[in-house]
Amino acid sequence: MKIYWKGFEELREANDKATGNEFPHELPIVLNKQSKGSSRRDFLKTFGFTIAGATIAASCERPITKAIPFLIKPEEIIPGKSNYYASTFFDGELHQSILVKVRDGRPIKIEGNDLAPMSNGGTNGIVQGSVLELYDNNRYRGPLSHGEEVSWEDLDKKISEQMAGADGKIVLLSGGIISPTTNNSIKEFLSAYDNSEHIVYDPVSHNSIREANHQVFGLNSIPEYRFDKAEVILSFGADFLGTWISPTEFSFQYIQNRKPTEDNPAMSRHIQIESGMSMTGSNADQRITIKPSREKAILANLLAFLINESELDSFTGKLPESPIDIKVLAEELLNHKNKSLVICGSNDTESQMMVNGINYLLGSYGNTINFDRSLHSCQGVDSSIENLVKEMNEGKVSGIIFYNSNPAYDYSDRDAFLKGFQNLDFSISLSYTTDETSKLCQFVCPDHHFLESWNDAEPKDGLFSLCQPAIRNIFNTRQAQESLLTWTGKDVAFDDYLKKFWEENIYPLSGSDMDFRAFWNKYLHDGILEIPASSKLKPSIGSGQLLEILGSLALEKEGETELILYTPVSVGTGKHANNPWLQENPDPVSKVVWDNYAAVSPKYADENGLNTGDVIKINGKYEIPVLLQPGQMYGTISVALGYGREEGGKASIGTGRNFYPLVRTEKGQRKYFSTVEFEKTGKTYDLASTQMHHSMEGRALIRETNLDEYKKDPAAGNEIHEEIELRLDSLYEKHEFAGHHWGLSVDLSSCTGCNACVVACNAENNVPVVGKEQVKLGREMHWIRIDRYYSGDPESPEVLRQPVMCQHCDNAPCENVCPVAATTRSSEGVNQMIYNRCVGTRYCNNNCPYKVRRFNWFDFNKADSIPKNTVDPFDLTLDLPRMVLNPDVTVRAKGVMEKCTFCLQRVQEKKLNAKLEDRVLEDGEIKTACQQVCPTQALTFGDLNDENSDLSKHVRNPRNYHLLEEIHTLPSVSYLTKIRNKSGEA
Amino acid sequence: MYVSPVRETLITGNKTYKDVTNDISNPVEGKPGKFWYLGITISVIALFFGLFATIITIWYGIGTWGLNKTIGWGFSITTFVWWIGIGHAGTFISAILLLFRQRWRTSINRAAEAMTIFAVLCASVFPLIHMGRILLFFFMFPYPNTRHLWVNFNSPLLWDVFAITTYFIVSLLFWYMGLLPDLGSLRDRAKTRMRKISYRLLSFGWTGSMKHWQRHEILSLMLAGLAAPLVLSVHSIVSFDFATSVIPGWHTTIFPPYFVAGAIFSGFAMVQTLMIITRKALHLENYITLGHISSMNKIIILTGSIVGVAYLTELFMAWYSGVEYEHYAFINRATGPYWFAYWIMMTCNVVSPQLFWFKKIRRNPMITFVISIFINIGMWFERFVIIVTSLHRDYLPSSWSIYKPTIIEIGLFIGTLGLFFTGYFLFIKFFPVIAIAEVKSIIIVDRSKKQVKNADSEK
Amino acid sequence: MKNNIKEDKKLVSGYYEHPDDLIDAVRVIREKELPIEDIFTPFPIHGLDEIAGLRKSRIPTLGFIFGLIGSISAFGFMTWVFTVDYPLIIGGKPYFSVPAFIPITFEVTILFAALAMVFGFLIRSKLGMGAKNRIYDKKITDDHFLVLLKGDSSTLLESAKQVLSATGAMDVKIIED
Amino acid sequence: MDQTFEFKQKYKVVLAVLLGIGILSLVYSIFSVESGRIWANVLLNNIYFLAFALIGFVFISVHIVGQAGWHTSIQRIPEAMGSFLPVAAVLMAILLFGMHDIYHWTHEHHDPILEGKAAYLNAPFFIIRMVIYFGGWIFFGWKLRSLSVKSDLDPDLKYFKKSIYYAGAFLVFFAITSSTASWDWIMSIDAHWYSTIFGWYIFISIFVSGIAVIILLVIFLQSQGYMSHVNKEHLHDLGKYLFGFSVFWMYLWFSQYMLIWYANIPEETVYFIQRIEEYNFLFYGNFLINFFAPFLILIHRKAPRLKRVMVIGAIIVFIGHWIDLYLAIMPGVLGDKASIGITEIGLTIGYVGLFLWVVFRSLAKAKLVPVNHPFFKESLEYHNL
Repeated sequence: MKIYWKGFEELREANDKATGNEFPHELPIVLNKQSKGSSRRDFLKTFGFTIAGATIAASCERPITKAIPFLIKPEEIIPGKSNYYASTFFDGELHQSILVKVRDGRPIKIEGNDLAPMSNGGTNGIVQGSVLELYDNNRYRGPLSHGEEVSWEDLDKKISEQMAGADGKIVLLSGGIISPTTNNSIKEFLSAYDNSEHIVYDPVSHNSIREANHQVFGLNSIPEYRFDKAEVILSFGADFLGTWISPTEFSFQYIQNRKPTEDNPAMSRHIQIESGMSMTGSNADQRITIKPSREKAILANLLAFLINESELDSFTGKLPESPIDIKVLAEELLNHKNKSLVICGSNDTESQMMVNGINYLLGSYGNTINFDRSLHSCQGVDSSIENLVKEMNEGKVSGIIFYNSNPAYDYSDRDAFLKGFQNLDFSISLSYTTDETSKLCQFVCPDHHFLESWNDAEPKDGLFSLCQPAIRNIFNTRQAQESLLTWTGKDVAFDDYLKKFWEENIYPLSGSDMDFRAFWNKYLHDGILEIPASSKLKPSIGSGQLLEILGSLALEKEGETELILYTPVSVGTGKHANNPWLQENPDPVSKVVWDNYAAVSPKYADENGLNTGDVIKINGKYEIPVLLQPGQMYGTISVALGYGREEGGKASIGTGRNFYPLVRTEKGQRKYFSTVEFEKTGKTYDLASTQMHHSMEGRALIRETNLDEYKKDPAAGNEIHEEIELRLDSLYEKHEFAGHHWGLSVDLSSCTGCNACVVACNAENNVPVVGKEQVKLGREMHWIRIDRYYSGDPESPEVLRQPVMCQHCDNAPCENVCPVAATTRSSEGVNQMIYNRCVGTRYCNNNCPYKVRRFNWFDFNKADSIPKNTVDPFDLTLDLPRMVLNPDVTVRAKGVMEKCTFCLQRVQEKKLNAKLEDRVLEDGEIKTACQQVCPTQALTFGDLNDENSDLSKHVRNPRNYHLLEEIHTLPSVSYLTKIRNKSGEA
Repeated sequence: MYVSPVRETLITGNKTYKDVTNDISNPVEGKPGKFWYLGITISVIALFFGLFATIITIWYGIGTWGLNKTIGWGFSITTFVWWIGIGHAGTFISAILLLFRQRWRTSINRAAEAMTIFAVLCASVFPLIHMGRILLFFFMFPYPNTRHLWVNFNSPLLWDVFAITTYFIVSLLFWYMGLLPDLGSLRDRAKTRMRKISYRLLSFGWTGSMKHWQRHEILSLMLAGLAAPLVLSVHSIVSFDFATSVIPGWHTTIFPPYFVAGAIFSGFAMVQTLMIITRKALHLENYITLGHISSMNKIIILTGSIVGVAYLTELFMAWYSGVEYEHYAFINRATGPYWFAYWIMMTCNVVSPQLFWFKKIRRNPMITFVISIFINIGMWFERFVIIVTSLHRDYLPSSWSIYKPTIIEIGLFIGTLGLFFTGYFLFIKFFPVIAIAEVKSIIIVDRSKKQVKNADSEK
Repeated sequence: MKNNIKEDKKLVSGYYEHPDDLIDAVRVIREKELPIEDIFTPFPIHGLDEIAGLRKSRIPTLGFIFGLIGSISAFGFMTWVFTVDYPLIIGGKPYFSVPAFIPITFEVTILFAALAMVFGFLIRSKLGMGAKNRIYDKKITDDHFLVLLKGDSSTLLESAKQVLSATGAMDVKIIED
Repeated sequence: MDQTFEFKQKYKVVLAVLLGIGILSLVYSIFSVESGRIWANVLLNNIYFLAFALIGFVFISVHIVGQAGWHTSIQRIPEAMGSFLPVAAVLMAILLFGMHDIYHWTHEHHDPILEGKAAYLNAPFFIIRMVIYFGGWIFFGWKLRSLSVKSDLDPDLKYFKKSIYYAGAFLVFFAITSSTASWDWIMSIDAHWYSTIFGWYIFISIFVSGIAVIILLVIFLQSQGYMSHVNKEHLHDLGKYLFGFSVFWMYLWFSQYMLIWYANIPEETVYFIQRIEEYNFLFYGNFLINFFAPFLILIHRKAPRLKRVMVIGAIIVFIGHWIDLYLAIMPGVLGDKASIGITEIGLTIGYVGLFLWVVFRSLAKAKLVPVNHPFFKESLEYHNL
């Protein structure tokens, strides 16, 4: 047999020790078992996977014995070159249009789709991490019946019998669904069974917004928010940059108006009123802390003030006392009438109604908020699951099909659910991976991972996004929709079903003049179809309605200690808890990884004798370690949801604690705060954090200024830059880089600290996950980190952030000291690390003033020649998760230093492309992984030698400076000063 | 040669040449005492502990140590510098004191040189073991290879490789060349076959011919002439490991001379520690007299004060420089999380040797012994302060971190102590602890051979 | 001290027990121009080489030459590697970075000089592991100062014995090999 | 042996001429060159000749504390050198009038770095420190000298024993003040710049030149028929000092230069950049003349035993370290406008005249050797290995 090899080393190794299996037995690859006729894509997938396997084997220093060559090479596949397929990510909460990077048959990276109007090419950490979930060890390998492996046919038979014989309700309990085709298939399914119902359940509910809009405007929808059009943004506890509704979209919009230039020094003003320090709050120009129970009071006062200011009405009733002076706030908002935006994160219809009123009075509708393209996510109605559980306990439900929902974990009254579960005749889980609910279910009919699936999405009215498989299903799984259709009695492949649905429903809508085939191919290629917004909805409020809202307010009682439950930015609501990349992605504010914790304000902690690491017991039951969180409201405790999974794999089980049980339901609405009691337990617990020191110690690391100052002097805050530049004399000539001189610029004003870049870098560069214990020791391996500092009063600090990666210094202190010359300068000004040459003295890292070098303390990647010494707490070195490795990037062995390479492989790829096409490399063509992912486009990569490059323009910007420039390291990475808009601060 | 009567007698007990041979050879020829067996047993156990730690380190990786992304060197390099420093006393005694014609060195130079060899051996363990990929240590040498790669001659760590290799070789040669006549002595006194054969081989056929002596003497002088700048260079190069950097607390120009002074300081402390035990255990009080102890203590005051002045200079300059990073580095040394290390260093290295200004203390073996131990500890902490305290809080506060050693690192440290003392115990068992021939050359035996007038002394 | 003494070579030996006795005796022997085969002492006696008429050792010259070779080759090699063979940009330093080459140059200089001198000494003195030099008196390494005079002819033999006895030497005897 | 030096008329004439040259060139300078240059030269020579006085006492103290014997035969020469101390103090006091021209930190400024240093770099404290330095030095010098002279009359060992304490205390005092004084007087000229090794570097620099002056004086006295007891062995020792400390000076020079070169931090490199760019010839010349010249001249074993070689070596070192100080002072005071002309050479000649006058006068006051020193006899029988 012919041997395929990719380099001399491999060939030699293959010959040297032609032992071992290329495909170990554990990898269950079943080819062509499903008979649906083999399409061209199937063929690609099959062969692609073969090559993928070979590549994985190769990248893991395994000997190659067999590889099957292409008999006929598919035209679009060139071994060693990546293909990108447009697709869509939607996990029930978060939607994003994406491109899947498929290399030799396996998806290895997700990029944002530049055509997508919502994300504009950005993605967030969860989406970045989702590719790893494709290769989750914890996935179901095939259908199960009572825990036993069965064939699909047998299982379908059993299920059909069960359903046919159901005397009670059959409920499909799903997560959010925004796919019209899926909805159609569900509709068909429901119509096949009389007593069936579809319930949408969101673990973290935003239902009150729909409810409020419904009550106020008669529109049961979530409008489109336009942060880019707002000059003043007032957010009540909504973490819209991190987790609220559509954070990536909002981040992009938000930052559009926050990149002041000398020509246009305009910038929005962002005021955040919240209890815990959220990522969004940490970016605010002004941040006001309150107890969550006081939010309504402020809203009411604000609304009343605005009513009274307007000609509409006047409110004379009694108002609850506001904890803050709302007058200044209101005046600021009024000064920017039609250009302000008020949002609220609370799941409380009254609050949302008041917000609607405020926005209405401020003229936001039609300007910063509109209903033309309302959002389709967050459809879950809180009361429906309440009813379901009630009915389950009453025995009215025969069976539930769990589709992308996991109430056994994230439903607050878990005991009631479990009790009701006993009464079910049958239970079916469509989950593709083990979770708490699927473990309980009789039948498990595992869904494809979304990267293996056909699907579509309509995140907003008239905005469609297609989802296509980037790999043949790895395991014996079946797409959930197909399962439903099968049980409906339809034997149809979902891709055909999808195509048909589009041909019949969406193609006509689009008004396209292409024939459907061309139409389909185009939008499958693009991934995005946008149909012009249909109507111009202008909501209106009757005059008495506002007073009515105010008049019937039900105020919460202020508690001594109030608990706030929030969704963490890095891990989300818990669905992705088994993703080690996400678990090790630090919280944007606290920098804690692998845990949730009780955030307490320093002063409150002091008064209660608490310190970081002390374990407290909340409501006598829930133990959790304390973290002193500057900026936390006094008298409140914030705890993240999404942790403490009991099933779901190594990375999630036992990581943090489940606080869903503390979600409270009031008037059929789930509330994410409550008054609690807590006591010290005397126990302590070590939280793992990637940053231990939180003050900049007065050093000019992050240079910031206020907009007013900036308008006067664009170099404001950065005055010392020029002074230092003048002093940068050297004892020797600077090396000139004749061709390219790569550099990177980071706009500190734009960085929101979401850490998506960290996950993207992990995925792109095969950065190992080290686990909680190693992070505690300060050994995380991230090549890029976002430093976060606090300044000012610990009770209400300002937050500063700075992404730091290898600075690629021209005078690199690290290079000088490596005894074996394993780190040197490339001819293009990149500080390169030669892994093969590295002997691991760590001298370079000691000498690095930026401490961006990362050492392989253990054999994290199973790339070592010594057996049985791998430190891999999450089995990422098993063959399956290894499929995610980027074959362009070497996997580093134990004892080797590594660091940011400026994504050299990307630079090289684009350079080669340009060379092959015989053209000059264009500016902006090369994007580093961190740059590409960034939802706010805070990073710019380019050529310093090219005077016209965006990067060079940044470097010439008076805001530009280098980190620690006074020590003459001459970094290629530069920063633009952070600008805040504190003008008119109350 | 005239010797002033004011001077103190160097070798007491009116020794004749024969006495000298007997007294010094006896411990080698007799059976070792209980103390020796106890000592070597403990040392070998410690050595094995170190071996265990070594295997664990190589097998699992440097992760078994307490280091992290911020602190790349901890116990290992601290101990490396400590051992190298200790080694310097031997060379200082045999080279610089030879050049300065300090005759009292003859009683201690042999043991001190042996100590140098073992100390350098212990030291060289760490640059090897601290490498992440120790099996590739040969990358450190500029050998021709298929990839045409050379090493980085700009790296202080590479300078270290050269410096330590040279230092080890030259010290070994110096020590062994000095041993030849005494090994000849042992050979000629050997009774058993085993001893006869081994000492014959070891003594290289030494005859005592004047031609040998002539060359031997000039060789010693020349080697001393080379070793004197070498000893300066080695610890200077070790200091370059830190001083060439840009890390506050590391980058300071005073490091080379200050490290050298510190090295000699710590080395003499270790010599004191060893000599005070050795003279007692081997009954060599007539050879290693209170005068010797006092002389060494004087060097300890001198070098200790130099080190003290250097500490103060650094401290002052950190303030004077006006560089905030420097400011902070020094405030952090004294008041940060590792304040104890700083104050141990200050008390042990600056305060405790000042006691030697008092003649009574200077000439008291017990107190000297205690202070020498303090200095050994203090000098270890000095390196700890320089390495860990500077690294753990450098430029970017976001990366500030804390270092705690693990049992594996401590095991390596203990292992090298084991190696050192095993070596030393074997040395005192099989080699003459005092340079027999050299001592003979400084005592003056009356020609009547009956009554011995001895004298001679320092100049 | 010769290893392979010729068959018919005769030597006269006698020892003293004090260096001053020896020095006096050697002075007398030199005055009488008797050929000295060798003198053996337990420790180096300052000035004996001059009195016995030994030439100065050239070990320092050897050391100097090899030191020079060491420094030139080390500096030259580093220069060649960094400017000709494989120039690398390291930390923005010039390819030919003299200050950085100094430490290694110095160390190699010392190493070469030391090795050359030690091996020079061992080779010239015929010392080394397994060297079989004749030991004339086992007490030389203790407290005997032995003088070995040539006694190639009988007259020489006689006068040698005489002088030795006259200067107070003990155990005067003829040694044949 | 019991000789006493006689300050003959002919010496006085020569020295007066030298002094005259100095005064004339000073007068010339006042009319033709800027005041900064004159003051800088005064500072340079003040420090340089003060250094000889100090090194005289350091030399004695080190040997006393180290219980050496050989130095006693030349001990009176460094003692006499020390007698220049009070004169140097007066000269330094005069310099205070030129502070403004030399030290930029005395100017009105709004420099945050200098403001940070103001607690140390301010005129009153500067003067107080200067008074302390001179007070201490003169006190210890006077004690050491008088104990030594007293022992000539009274052979009691108590003077010897006392001198050990004074020598020790002086060394401690000197160890600190030599560093601080060099920071005050030299390093603060480049007020932003700092280097921790600087004090020790200056100390070794002046120590080598002090040894050179001792050698020159010994050989001069021998040529005049004095000090016949000083033999080749003593000269050899002095020669070894000259050789050894020249190498040591190179070591410190290299350490400082290489470390700053290596780290390449602007606030440090600025010092060398200015010197390399504006004083290129002297900068490299300094290294050659102070290291390579003595190294090559004195490396041979026999060289230190030849008086002529020693004189050449000592004179080169004397000039070399004057240049070393010149390089430390001039760029900071005068920038690129410094040169070596009548002012520099003439003033130095004048200082030589003044210095020798004081030294000779002092030398003539006591015996040329400390006859009652307990180690004096050892010194006479002294042999190098």
